[in-house]
Amino acid sequence: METSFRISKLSAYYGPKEAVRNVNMEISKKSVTAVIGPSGCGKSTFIRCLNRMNDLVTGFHIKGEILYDGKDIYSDDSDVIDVRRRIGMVFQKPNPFPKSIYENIVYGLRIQGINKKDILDKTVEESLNKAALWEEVKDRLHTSALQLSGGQQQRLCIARAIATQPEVILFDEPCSALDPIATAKIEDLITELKKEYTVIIVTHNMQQAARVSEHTGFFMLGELIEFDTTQKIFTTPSNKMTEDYITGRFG
Amino acid sequence: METSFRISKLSAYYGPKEAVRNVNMEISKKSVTAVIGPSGCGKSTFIRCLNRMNDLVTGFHIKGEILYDGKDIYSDDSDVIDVRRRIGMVFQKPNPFPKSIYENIVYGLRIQGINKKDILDKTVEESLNKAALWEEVKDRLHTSALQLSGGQQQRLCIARAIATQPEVILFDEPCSALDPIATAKIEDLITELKKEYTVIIVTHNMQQAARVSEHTGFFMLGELIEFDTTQKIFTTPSNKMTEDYITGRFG
Amino acid sequence: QVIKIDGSSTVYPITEAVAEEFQKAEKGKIKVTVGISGTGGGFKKLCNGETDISNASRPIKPSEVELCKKKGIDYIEIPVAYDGIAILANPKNNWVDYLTVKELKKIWEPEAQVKITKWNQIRPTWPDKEIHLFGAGVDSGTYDYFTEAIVGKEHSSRGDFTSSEDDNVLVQGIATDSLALGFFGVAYYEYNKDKLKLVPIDDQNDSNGKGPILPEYDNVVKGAYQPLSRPIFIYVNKKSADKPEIQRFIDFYMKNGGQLSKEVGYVALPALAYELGFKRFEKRITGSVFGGHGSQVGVKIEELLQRE
Amino acid sequence: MHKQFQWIKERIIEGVLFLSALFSIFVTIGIVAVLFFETYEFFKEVSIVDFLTDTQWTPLFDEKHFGILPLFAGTFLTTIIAIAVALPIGLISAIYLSEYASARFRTAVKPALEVLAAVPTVVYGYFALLFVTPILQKIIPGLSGFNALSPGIVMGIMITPIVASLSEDAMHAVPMGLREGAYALGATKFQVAARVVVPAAFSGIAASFILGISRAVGETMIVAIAAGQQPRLTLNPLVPLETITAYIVQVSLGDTPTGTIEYKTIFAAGMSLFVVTFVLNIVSYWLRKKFREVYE
Amino acid sequence: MDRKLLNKWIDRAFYIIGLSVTLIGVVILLTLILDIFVDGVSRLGWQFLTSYPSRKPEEAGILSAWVGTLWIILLTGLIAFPLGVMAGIYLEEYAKKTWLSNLIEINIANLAGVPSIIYGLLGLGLFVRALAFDRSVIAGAATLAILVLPIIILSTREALRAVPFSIREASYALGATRWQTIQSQVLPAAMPGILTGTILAMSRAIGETAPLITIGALTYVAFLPTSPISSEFPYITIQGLFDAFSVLPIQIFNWVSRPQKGFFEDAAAGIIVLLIITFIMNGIAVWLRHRYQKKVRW
Ligand SMILES: Nc1ncnc2c1ncn2[C@@H]1O[C@H](COP(=O)(O)OP(=O)(O)OP(=O)(O)O)[C@@H](O)[C@H]1O
Ligand SMILES: Nc1ncnc2c1ncn2[C@@H]1O[C@H](COP(=O)(O)OP(=O)(O)OP(=O)(O)O)[C@@H](O)[C@H]1O
Ligand SMILES: [Mg+2]
Ligand SMILES: [Mg+2]
Repeated sequence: METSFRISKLSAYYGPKEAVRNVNMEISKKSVTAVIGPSGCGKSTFIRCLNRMNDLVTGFHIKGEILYDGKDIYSDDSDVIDVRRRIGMVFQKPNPFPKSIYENIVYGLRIQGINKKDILDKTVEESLNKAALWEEVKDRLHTSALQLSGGQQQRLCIARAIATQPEVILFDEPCSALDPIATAKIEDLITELKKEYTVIIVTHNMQQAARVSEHTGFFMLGELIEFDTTQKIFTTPSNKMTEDYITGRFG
Repeated sequence: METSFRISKLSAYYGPKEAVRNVNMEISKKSVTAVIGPSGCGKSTFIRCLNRMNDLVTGFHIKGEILYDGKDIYSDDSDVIDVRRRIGMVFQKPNPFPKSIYENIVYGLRIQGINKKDILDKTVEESLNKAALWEEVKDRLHTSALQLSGGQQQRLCIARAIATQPEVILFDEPCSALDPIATAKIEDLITELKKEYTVIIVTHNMQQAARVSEHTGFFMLGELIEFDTTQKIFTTPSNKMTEDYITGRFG
Repeated sequence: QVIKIDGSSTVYPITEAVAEEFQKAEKGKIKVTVGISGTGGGFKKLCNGETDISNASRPIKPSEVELCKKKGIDYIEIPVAYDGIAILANPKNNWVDYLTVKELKKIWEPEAQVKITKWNQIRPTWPDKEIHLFGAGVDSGTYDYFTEAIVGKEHSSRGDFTSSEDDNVLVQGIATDSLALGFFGVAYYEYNKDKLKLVPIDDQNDSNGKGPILPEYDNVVKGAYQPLSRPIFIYVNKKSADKPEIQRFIDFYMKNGGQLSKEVGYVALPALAYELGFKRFEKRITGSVFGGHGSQVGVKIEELLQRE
Repeated sequence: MHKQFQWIKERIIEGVLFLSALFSIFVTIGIVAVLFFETYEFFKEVSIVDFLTDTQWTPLFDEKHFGILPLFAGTFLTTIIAIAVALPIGLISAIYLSEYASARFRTAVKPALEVLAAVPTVVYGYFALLFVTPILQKIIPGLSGFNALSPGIVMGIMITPIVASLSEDAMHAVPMGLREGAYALGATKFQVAARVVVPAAFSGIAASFILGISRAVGETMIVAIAAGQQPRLTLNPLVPLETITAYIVQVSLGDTPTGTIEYKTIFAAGMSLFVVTFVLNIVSYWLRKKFREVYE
Repeated sequence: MDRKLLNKWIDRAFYIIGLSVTLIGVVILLTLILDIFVDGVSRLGWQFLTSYPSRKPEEAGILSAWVGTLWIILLTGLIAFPLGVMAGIYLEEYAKKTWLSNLIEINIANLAGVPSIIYGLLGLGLFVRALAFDRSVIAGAATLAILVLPIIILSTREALRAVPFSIREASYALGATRWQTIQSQVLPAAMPGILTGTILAMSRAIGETAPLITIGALTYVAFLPTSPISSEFPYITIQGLFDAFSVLPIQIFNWVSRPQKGFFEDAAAGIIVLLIITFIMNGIAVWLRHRYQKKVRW
């Protein structure tokens, strides 16, 4: 399998505080990689390094190297806009724009200069369908996205990320605000997506990790404790800490 | 068992939009009642009626009656401040105040005029312990609560709600931002709490409902489809829709 | 074609009136603007070549003569009216019948500060009550002239009186205070007769009228209301004077200025003075008849103009 | 190619934005340059020690003193009175509008308050002199017809809408979730406002205060009309006094010959005012930085 | 129990205090306006709006003054609004913490506190004299523009700061550039706040007297600036920018300091017109704010 990300000796800092420490990892293309671990262990920090989202946090900096498609995304000649366009993201808290549902979805296209109404309309319907939201909102595409419930908002954000057809999609606990039905749909969608896209998903739900991913990384206190195929991690983890966590024995 | 809430013919509206329709329900004291249902079904709306939290939304109004301890909490001589003091709440999105961790916890006491340092200190430690957060933050009680991770923030909000020792605690998907370890702790805590408090919990996690609650109500499209003991709901639901939802068959 | 005028707020009403009528007469072909930036500010602009004409409530002073010389600007001085300074009390004041110049000096000189605070200190027959003083703003031509005429030295006066550049504010002050005594331009008295009591002044010099005299039209023109009436001026930039529109404007000003200044509450100069003024302009006689030293007290304007 | 273009466009936009921000520096340089030249001339003739320590300001009198202190005292006093009126009223109104009032009431009242800020200050000056002073004279016997109290109060009324409107904006921006958190603990509206919303909106409120104060310091026409024009080293609000700004208009409108020392005083006074506001603003800037609480 | 009652009592009391304090502001406004209205209403009329100033109070009008005010305010807005918003955006969204951006920031906070009369001195020295704009519309507008600039910058920054960071994150994650994020998400969300600040700033500019007195705005002007639209080719002219002007506050200031009673009425009528212009401006702003706001409450 081809490699998408090759991460070596990655450490990440908020000012002096080390949030991720010396992570080495290789992420395959067109597969789902899950990142699990207890709260505060640096999962979000790690995944946000992958599309340079943390560039926006003042005082944040990394050490080490992240190669995407063989190119260092943190090198000087790498274009952060381009990185983010190719590596989409869905966040932990839903963050719809204070605009209509329709405008939320097409925003990614508009900023690429795509304004043809038929393309936009098509994209909106497709993306919302994939995000299992179409039926619920199709009559009110032009009302404010802020009036949706939490779960609806998050699905909207997923639809929005899909709409621009990135190469990689990063999910940071995308389902933490969703009910099981919507969650199942999203999980199906992720399985669908990996045919074309590389997917990396942070989740606190181990069942979810087990269900959707091929590879799983287990983080604790900023360190990558174990990284292997999901099957191995969930059946015969080589690290004691991983096992304890998986079986719900520590904490 | 004594009755805490007696809800009759409750309908709730956002302006003209009906979000909850004709709910009848009786909630027992010192037990855990779970509210489940798909996204957007009105769970949050329902639970926010119980402590008149929705009074803050302009255009919101209810029909029907909610008796708490035999008194109509929406009657003219009922005191909304008092209602909220006796019926605490933890929200879906963590909402710590932009103050120190310590000040977040003691806020509820301070507004009651309690300012003695030893009482406050004691409360802070106890509440944080119960919320499984003490170990992580005890060295930085006076740093801003906004620097905590999402999960830590939510646990802080739980600690904050406990600190004022209400009679009822409403949880609106309190664990949706938490990892399994913290979730387990909170579930333990809820089991602990019901010895003294009445607990109502909205959750999208059916396992959670099954684990912690004595009674479960299943909502769909604003209606209470079925309300019974948790055991009955999860083993022999009388309604087809409940069964389908529980077994993950529809959606 | 715009004629730019600026300067004293005291002269402003007259020039405004002239400008208004002039533009009507010219059917709007020549535009006139009039600003208020004070006599000092006006001279600064004139000497910078920013304006054609400057309104001045006092003759030009040495530092301004210097400034104009530096910038190579010559100017023609033309008096346009008299401004009388009125001495006023509250109508409830029933003891003040008149004041002599000596008494005024006693009240206003710097030495009086803190010392002269009661009416009976001025004349023993007057009540043993406080005296509350009001005066034109210390940066106004009125104040300049008042101190020169009464105390004998410009800007030399006590400091503990209430002053304002806005005479309406003073009207208000005196009208509501029964112990008040103040001075300001006579035009403001004209329009507030019901609220104020005008005090006649005796300069104890019988050659220009015997006994206490009021600042009435005849008295001022005759030079009997002494020493509290002063001429006010316009200064024309000599370079501008060659423009036809300026010539027409000055011509108009000299023909109608007397009538218009009466209308807006000032005292017109004798007709001869306007003729002489216009001649000065025609002949382009530059410089000040006051020799560039500022105010002089008790001068007859025709006499000055004829010196040339 | 498109990317290249986009990159260049971004840089150009950033450059233009940067220049706009830099423009403010040019404004300051302009102010300092304009003031400095004449001030320099002024201090060639007047010793800076006299300027700062002499207790009399009489440049327009025959016997000249150039002590700026009386003008400072006047400015200080009127400002204190104004902010004593405006800060409480402005903040209370803001809290009321943001936390208590119905949306309809707010949308009706806010623009009305904003109009208060638009009434020309000349009008306020006469309002102080002809309306407020007589009323105050009935309450406080011995109050002089010109005094610091009346214009101070009216100035306070004038800056209240600034404080109220900007503070209200800042409070309005506080996330609803924070309020809910507090209400759920049984807080009253007042407690939510005072202990959660106000601290969370602190930086915005502080900004509105600073704007209000600096407006009071710089306000000219009200004090020029209603405070009298007697420079006096006093903190008694009942007697006439003069502020720095009032002095500057007095001379700008007056008959003082240009180029003289009297004329230069306005630049020296202006420069002092500039320096004082500069120092004040830097202090408040750091204060604001220190207290600012960031929320998301 | 006591405490609960006390809290409730405080809350009630505050409701009443808050309402009355807010209403006091409105009542003062009404008193002031009513008083002015009574004085000036008799002079209001077509003749008043279409006449030039005159020595006779009953013939005087404010044509040149209100047209001048309109010119000045439009031009001030045109200069200050884009400049202020751009500077605000730079400082809030772009500037890194360098000594220069710190300096700019402190400097702007400081400029907001510089008394208006000092801007007058600057306008006189820079626009009127150095740039030789003379006392033209453009000199007045430029002076007022730099006067209101810091206020617009500050309120722009406050408004931008109130936009949640998660909105920016969402946009960046879709591959938006910084400018795209600002232009299409942050700025629209912040617009209500920016507009409020700008309106307050412009309201201030419209009533400002002292700096215009200092730059020497004219009192008697019996003509209008050249209209920007002309009947001859090229149909648009900026000649008007360089014409002399007067504005309402100056005209009012002049009238109130005249001795004749009639001018007091003219002044009152002038104030009414000034207030009406402000009302219209605020009305437009409220409408704009409303259009943008669409219930944005995070
Ligand atoms: N902006 C920030 N500044 C400083 N510290 C931060 C910041 N964001 C996160 N941290 C800290 O970095 C550590 C890792 O945080 P991170 O958000 O990556 O955890 P997480 O694994 O995503 O947790 P959760 O499951 O609760 O979302 C935590 O201790 C957190 O407090
Ligand atoms: N403030 C509001 N104004 C108008 N409609 C609202 C408002 N809040 C919620 N709704 C609507 O009311 C319905 C019920 O929403 P509610 O938030 O109670 O659902 P929920 O069951 O809590 O969903 P979730 O599991 O996603 O949180 C939804 O259709 C939602 O769009
Ligand atoms: Mg996280
Ligand atoms: Mg919900």
